[in-house]
Amino acid sequence: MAKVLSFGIAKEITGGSVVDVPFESGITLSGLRSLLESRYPRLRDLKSFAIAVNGEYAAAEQLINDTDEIAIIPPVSGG
Amino acid sequence: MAKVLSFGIAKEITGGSVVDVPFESGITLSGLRSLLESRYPRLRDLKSFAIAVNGEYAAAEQLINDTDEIAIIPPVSGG
Amino acid sequence: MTDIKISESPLNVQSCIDWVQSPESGGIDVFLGTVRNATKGRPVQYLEFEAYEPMAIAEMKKIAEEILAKWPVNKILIHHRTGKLGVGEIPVIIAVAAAHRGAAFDACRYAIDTLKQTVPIWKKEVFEDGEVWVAAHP
Amino acid sequence: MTDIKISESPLNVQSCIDWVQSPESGGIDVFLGTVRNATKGRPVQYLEFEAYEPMAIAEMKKIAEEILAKWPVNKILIHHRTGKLGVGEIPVIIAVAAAHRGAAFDACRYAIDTLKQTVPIWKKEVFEDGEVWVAAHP
Repeated sequence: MAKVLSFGIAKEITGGSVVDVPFESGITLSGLRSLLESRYPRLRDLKSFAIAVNGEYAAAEQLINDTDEIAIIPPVSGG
Repeated sequence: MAKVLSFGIAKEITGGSVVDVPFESGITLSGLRSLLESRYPRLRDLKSFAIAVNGEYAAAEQLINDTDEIAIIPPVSGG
Repeated sequence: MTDIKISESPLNVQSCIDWVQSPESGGIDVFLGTVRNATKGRPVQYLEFEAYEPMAIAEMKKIAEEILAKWPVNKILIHHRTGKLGVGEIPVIIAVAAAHRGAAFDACRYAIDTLKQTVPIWKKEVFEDGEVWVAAHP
Repeated sequence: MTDIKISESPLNVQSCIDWVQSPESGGIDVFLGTVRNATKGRPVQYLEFEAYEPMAIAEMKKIAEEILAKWPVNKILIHHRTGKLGVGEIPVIIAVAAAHRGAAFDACRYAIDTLKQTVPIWKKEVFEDGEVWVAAHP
């Protein structure tokens, strides 16, 4: 179980700026991505989304612990 | 005879911001250029210089009257 | 030197310019984003900006560091606003001072182009009859 | 719309930006020239700018008109100072507002590059031990 931050459109899809998502520590980022997509299918409608781990864009093979700060990053649009 | 304006380094070369230069109306710009260069030889030391007629850069073949506003334009360096 | 900030309060252009100026600089390029009154002809009422703040600050710092490594510039400032912004307000100011203008222009443009690609900030356009998270959907 | 001016008084950045801003614009690029403290390592005391004013105004207007013909920009401002300017002072401000930032950057850079080639304004650098008309000699 970990807390997942979400922002922008992702916040509307997950239903809150912080949601609890159950997973086992040691999952890969791509494993977590699939898990999030099945839990929140509307994430698949986005142009794309990234996952940040501890405030950094993370690579697909990176291993995630449930103590990490995880954030769903939908397409950014600052400026 | 016409009044010739000069600016920047050209003002130092001709000795004033307005100088009288004798020439016949109907001279070409390139004729006037030669005349100015022989009257003020240090103009030849410049990187380049243009001549403006009535506030516009003028072409070599343009004919000049002594009622035109003539200006010696040394290399510009605004900004 | 870099000055990176996210703020809910209006950005002050003059104080940003004052900060980047220095006796070693001969040119400053400043980019201001401003809220337009319409998107594809549809009147915009206001924008709402949201940031994942610590990460956004970190990503903006990365942009500034990259620029310092890549171009001979003296100072870089990137300020971004969050919250509701009406038409004409300024969501972002980027100011770059350099000895020579070419580097200032190149770096400033790189900064805003990269910010729009990497910095976790999102904007929602609010219209009379609905709202849209910009760039969210294909 | 264009705002072209030559002035002996200090230029005011904020009022220039206020002038170019409009609800139709999403981006403003501003270039500020600033007086550097040294040229090739030689300390500069001040610069002195001289203009052939009516022609300089006409040439700056030409630049602005060319830009309006060439890029989708809404407003262009070019202000240039004359007289003595100390280190850190601003000889030139160019501000361009456009719906989209690419045109604002391109037009602003074109404006300063072209101004430096065509507008009859001259600067003299004054050092402790002499003075030089910039770019005059090969």
